[in-house]
Amino acid sequence: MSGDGFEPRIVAFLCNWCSYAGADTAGVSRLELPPNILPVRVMCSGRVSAEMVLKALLSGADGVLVLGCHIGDCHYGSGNHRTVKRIPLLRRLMTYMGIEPDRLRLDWVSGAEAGHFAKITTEFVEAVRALGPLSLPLREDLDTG
Amino acid sequence: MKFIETRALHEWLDRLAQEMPLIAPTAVGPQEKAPGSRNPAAQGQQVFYREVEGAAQIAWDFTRTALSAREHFMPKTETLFTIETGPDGKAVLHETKLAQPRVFFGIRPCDARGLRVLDAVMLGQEPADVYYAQRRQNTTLVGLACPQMWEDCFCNSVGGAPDAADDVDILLIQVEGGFAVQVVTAKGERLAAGMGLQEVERLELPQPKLNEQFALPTQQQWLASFNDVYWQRVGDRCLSCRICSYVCPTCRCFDVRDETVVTPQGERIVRRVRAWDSCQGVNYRVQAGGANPRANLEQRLRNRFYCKYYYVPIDYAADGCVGCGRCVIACPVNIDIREVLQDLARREPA
Amino acid sequence: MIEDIRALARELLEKGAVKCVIGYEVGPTGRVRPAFVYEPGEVERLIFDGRCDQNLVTYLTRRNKPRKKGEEVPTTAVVVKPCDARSLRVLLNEHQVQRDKVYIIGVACHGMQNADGTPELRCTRCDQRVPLLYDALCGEPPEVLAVRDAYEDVQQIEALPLEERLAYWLGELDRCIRCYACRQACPTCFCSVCEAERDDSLWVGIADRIPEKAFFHIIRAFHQAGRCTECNACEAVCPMGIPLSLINRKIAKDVAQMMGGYRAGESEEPTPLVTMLTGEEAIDEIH
Amino acid sequence: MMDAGRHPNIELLSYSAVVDVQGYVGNFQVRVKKKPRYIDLTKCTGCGECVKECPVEVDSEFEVGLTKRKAIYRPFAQAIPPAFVIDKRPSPCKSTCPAHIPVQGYIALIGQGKYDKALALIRETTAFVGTLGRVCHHPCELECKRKDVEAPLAICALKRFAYDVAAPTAPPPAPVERVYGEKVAIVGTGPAGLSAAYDLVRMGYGVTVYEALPVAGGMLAVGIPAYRLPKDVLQQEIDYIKALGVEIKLNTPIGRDGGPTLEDLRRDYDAVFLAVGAHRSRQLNVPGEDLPGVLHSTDFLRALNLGQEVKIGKRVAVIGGGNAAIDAARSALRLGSQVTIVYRRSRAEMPAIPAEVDAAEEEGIAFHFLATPVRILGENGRMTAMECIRMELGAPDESGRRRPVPVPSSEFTLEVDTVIVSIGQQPDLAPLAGVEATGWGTLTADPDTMATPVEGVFAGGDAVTGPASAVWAVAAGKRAAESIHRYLRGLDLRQGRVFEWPKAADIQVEIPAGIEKAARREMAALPMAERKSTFKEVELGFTEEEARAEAARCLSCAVCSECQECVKLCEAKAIDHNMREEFVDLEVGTIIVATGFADFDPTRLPQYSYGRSPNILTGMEFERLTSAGGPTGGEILTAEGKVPERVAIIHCVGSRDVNANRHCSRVCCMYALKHAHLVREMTGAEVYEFYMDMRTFGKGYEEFYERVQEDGVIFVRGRGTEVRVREDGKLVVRAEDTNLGRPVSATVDMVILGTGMEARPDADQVARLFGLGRTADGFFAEAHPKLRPVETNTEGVFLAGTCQGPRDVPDTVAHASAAAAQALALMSKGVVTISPTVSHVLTRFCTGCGKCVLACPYNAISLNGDGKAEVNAALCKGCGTCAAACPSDAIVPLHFTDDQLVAQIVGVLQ
Repeated sequence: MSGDGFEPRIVAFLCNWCSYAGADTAGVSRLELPPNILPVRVMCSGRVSAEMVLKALLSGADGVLVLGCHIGDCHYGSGNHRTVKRIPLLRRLMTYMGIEPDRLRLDWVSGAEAGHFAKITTEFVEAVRALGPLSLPLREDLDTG
Repeated sequence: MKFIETRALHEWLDRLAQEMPLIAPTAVGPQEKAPGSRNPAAQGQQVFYREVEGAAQIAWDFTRTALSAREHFMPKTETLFTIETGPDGKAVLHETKLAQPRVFFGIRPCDARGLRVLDAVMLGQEPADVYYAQRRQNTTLVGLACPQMWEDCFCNSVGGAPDAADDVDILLIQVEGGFAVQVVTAKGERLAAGMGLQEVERLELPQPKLNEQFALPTQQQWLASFNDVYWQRVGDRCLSCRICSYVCPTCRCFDVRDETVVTPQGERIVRRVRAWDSCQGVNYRVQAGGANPRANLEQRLRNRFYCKYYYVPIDYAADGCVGCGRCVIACPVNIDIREVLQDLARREPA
Repeated sequence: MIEDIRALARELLEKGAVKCVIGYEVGPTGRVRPAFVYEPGEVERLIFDGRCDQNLVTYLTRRNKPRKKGEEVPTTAVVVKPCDARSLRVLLNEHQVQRDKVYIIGVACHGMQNADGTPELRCTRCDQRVPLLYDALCGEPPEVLAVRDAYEDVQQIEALPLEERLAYWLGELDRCIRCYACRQACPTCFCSVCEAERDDSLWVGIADRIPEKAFFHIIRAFHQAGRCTECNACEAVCPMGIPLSLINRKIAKDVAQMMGGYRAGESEEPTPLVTMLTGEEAIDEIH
Repeated sequence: MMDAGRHPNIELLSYSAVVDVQGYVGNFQVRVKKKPRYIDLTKCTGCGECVKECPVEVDSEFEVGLTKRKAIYRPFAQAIPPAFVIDKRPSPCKSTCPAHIPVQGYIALIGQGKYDKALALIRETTAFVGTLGRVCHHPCELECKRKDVEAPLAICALKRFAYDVAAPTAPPPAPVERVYGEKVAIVGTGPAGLSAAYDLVRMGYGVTVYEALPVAGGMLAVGIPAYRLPKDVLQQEIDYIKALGVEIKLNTPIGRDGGPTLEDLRRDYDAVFLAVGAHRSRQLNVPGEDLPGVLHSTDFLRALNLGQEVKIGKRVAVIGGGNAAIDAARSALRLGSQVTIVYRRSRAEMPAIPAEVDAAEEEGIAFHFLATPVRILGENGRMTAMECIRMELGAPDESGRRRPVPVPSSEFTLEVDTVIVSIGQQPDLAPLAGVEATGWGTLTADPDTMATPVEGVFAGGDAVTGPASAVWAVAAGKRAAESIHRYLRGLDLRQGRVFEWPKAADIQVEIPAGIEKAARREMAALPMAERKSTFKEVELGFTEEEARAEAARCLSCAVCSECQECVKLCEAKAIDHNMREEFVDLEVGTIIVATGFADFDPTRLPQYSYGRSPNILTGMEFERLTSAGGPTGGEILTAEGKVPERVAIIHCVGSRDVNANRHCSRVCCMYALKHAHLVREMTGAEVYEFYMDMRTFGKGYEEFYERVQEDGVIFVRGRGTEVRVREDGKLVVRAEDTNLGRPVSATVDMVILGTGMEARPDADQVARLFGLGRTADGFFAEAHPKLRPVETNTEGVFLAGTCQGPRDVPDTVAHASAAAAQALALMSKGVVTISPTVSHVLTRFCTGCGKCVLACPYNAISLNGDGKAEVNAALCKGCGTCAAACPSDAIVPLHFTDDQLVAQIVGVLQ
């Protein structure tokens, strides 16, 4: 791993039907996956609210990855259509507030795309690693008087 | 009569800031804003009581600060203690460090007077709030008298005065070339010893311009008005925000919660947090089980006035309002406490 | 114009068509504030001029809900500027106001003024001079329209380097005291319990620290996506002078750009975040 | 299959399609479109008599195009139900015809030489066969799809042929028996009035038709000159109508000259149909119009047709561009005058039938286009000339035609002594007190039902539309007759009627590849000299050869020609050509989807040369070839009819192929072995089997493989890579033998392609309809690949068979049985268990903003009476999109609540 010892912590929201299955397939296929990915399973990427992304970032995650079914393949028909409106909009707002856009990524992984899952997660971990830790004043005034 | 030249005062303050925390009025925020804005807060920099590094940072010509002195005795947020996992895997409780000696310079007489209510609530009965008590004991108040009553001030109607020395340790009154100094308490004496004060025979103290005094409603009037439709009419306009409580020097409601936070290092910490709360918020009065006796907005708004003028005087024998005028200015829909008081005072006791 | 509003208000109250007229009045210290008129005899209190910049639509949500179960909702008349009408449209779209319980006194707007008489910034980029919906229209609209909003203020922030943006917002949000005046003044923030105030501190705690404040403001803005009509009410009431509109306008700008030019309150279609099922290809954030 | 068809608890909805599915498990509402099969299933005995006279033949789908079938057919011998079906599609000609005469039917019959049947068929719709065959403006021909080959059929001329050849010998009709007591009065004996009379009398009503003129036929009689429509033709057709029992009262105007009034008719009859036509000519409104020598075309033609003496000058100008103008001009020419037509627009905008304009020009009539008279000049009360002005075309007017505008100072003078004005007609409504008129001076009537605002009074034809073509009048008469029938029987005037027919442009017709071009026949015409001087009919009609050749050009777009021959043959009276598509709404608790697979189309892999030789067959085609009921009676023969000596079988065509489908189709190895065995057994031919690897899973399969090896089949391990068609017709198959590691080839007489299974092309629509997911191979997705192979992710919807993935017959039966068992399990329990992951509303927090309602993909959320969101747990699938949309956190997907997810987020970050 990298020289400076920084290991980003990435919260990955994976939809049950495609991306979680894709992660499973990647595991079964014994693909090398970065250990930095901390998966949280949701039934649909449409479940991932802006609150959840922010909560992860403010709770110490260095990046958030949202993975869903490809457009048109949503198990629920239209759930990922909501995601694809919501997450890019949040990404822009975050960037506007001064947080690097590369700390949030939305992508699609189907249940069969083990290689794609490995590629996306590796890419994302490396991108966040390059950015360094997310430094928001999290522990400010912890012992203030 | 004691006197200090402006330059000597500045030098003393600069020295003081090296020795201990010095809190004083100072301008905060970006300068380039919207000077013409209808929102006074948006017009330019606002003055707050903040820790300063020397006299140069102090805002000398200020009317009143955006927030009262309360935030330095009862901070908006304070961590009471934390629980962390120790090296042996057991939980360790860390108590928050208690306050160091400090000087609060430039406090307005009305803000100092507001501390009476906080004292009554936090210290008036056992057990005293240790966090508040420590800050209070370790702080020497150096008051700065108002040269006049500003627009929207009404301290003289609620028993105060722009140059009242009653609640400070030292009071400074600006005069030609410097400040007249009234050392009020023993704590003030100790601080004043280092100030290098001059003794002058006679000093012409300015007479501050006062605003017209008005009569407050009587207790009977308050009692009789509780169920009046009047509160609905005032409540019509109210947005149910908390500006009035948060800018108020005598509001002291708080909430306490235990929170779990994860540090960037991935450690989990539990902390007990105390933060300001306001009776204007809809959740304030919710009881376990969900009942809310003040679910309606006008009930909450009414509570604010009764708290200041009826409950506090009876419960704590203190004046609940010091007439600083902050809520008058800050209310976005112009609910003017003076108007409410005068409306009620005009009413026939039922 | 003022006379038109007063005459209409009197007529509505006399006929019993409405129980209350919400308009503007001048308070005892000369400040303009919302006025609630219940009696025909009181209509002389009502005024309208360039100082009447509050968005009175905010008051409709609570008035359009029965105070007790089964109680009939009274009809309310409200003075509505073009910008306010967009907020009202959003409330109608989201079932917060019953159209037949509101009588809309539309005013042809000549723009609002600052305290120093200069035009309000938001009015210089507004090209609507007549409300999109009203029951009666008072006044004549001016001929000259402002140029449609180009979001120059938002672009200025966007042009800053990332770290300067962060510093800017940390500085601004630092002053926030979580008084929630922004939320309370906002016509389209109408949750009965705001998720930032939950008893269980689900998303944010009660502390007044940067993470909590950032969370609150970002999420409030995000909840306004496709709904904020840029009426500026939040910024106008902030006791700390935080430029909150800059956040909400950023969202409005992005929604318009990413979602087919959607502008909140201009159509009966609610926010595209829950209605639109197309346009994915236009969103460049997808890799 | 037979058992299923006979089972009392199984209702088969064949020839049907599901068009909508609503609801949820236990409570599905399914809407099924039953396509009209035109055969009553309860009556059809499946005897097959009907097929005998059917004139239409198309490729048989079941025999994969190896044989033909008729338009009325049984899809295959063992079909369930065993009933027949008529393949009937919309035809552009019938759709376009205002009277909807079954064009394709009489053309098919003419093509078979059944002229009397053709005439009878047309007479089912209209009595005016010979008339329309002469004067119709035939919009059908504009839409005839044959125009995409070379030219449309001469439909109108064929109709005339049917009449000319069959009518003289047809026996006169017997009067129709009265069925109903009601009597109907019809005003006007034009095509509208008599068409209504014809239909009503055949329904069994008493019909009396009033005519103001001394002759019947309306404009057909007095507006159209004899050279276009000989008097005897029209008279014979009117006599035919009269013979059915229609009473015609000539010389009896309504509301004037002592005739009965409309009120009288309403009193004396049960319904009235006004078809008074448009006989009043429009005025020019120019100075000099009152000079003698200014005539109106209606008056002129009426006088001519009634045999009255008409005086016209030597130089005649006819003003106008409609059919009446051309008729007037050509009639004037025949009276010996020199004729000029003056028309204010250009030739392209002329409303007259183009062939008529051409004929007029041939006969020597001059045209002045883009000109209009401004005044008529006279001297001593005699006409000397007409002054005209030139026009140019401006912007289009409301009729879509470009509006002519005068060119300033472009006046010119024509020396004429007679002007015949023919710029439009109006009905004369003055005598019809009590009816409503439009701004155009026509009668007000519903364009669909012909009903007027007056109770019991209907109106149609030119009187309503303004002057129009005869076929429109026929159509109006027919519509009015149906409406009057409904009115008299107390039925709804509209319910169940089709007023809008499919637009010809929307009718897709596949023109057969390799169709040979054949020129359109034109009728012979009278010699020019005779044409110019007499009123003899100009067009002479088709000869029999011409007619049959022309009829043979028909593409049979409609497949069924509606010749009604089958109806006559069916003893069970099971055939109903008027059947319409029906919608059946079903309430069901569970749904089993068993839509099957699609056979891979090998033309997508051109290396196999499929379609380039008739001896390259798909497995399915070979299967038909070996069937006793197949095209060769079960013999394995090449297209040349010979027994093949060498046959190659190629496995994995369209399967296990990155260029087609990646999946294994599972059944092809075994059917290929079966084919190899059959070929060996039945022909003794050498068989080469090209395979990748042999997949003989299943009971007895490997044993069969061994047996086929013992049969002497030559197995080549390697995918067949190419089939080349040699010039001598032999087929060369190339492959790489991976056992030998070198390329091999075989020259054979027949190639069987082991085509695989793939998802049906409409699988995406079906998936959407039933809320199914699909796997990467396109087949429907099961709920779990191992544990829930027949369930889908939509509760209550199960999969059976190859729609879920390739499988052979035993597996399909097992799968289907499993699906049935699953469905039965639900039924027997009567309650369903759903996943507990459903959303739940915390009403305290809900503001009723409705965002969750919009975001829910399942319409599971609605706002209740209190304005709060409410989740129908049976519909909710637990995706949680609602929760992400809710700003108040008022809706929580159980097991994925905000609290639980936040705990997870915080947990993973620890």
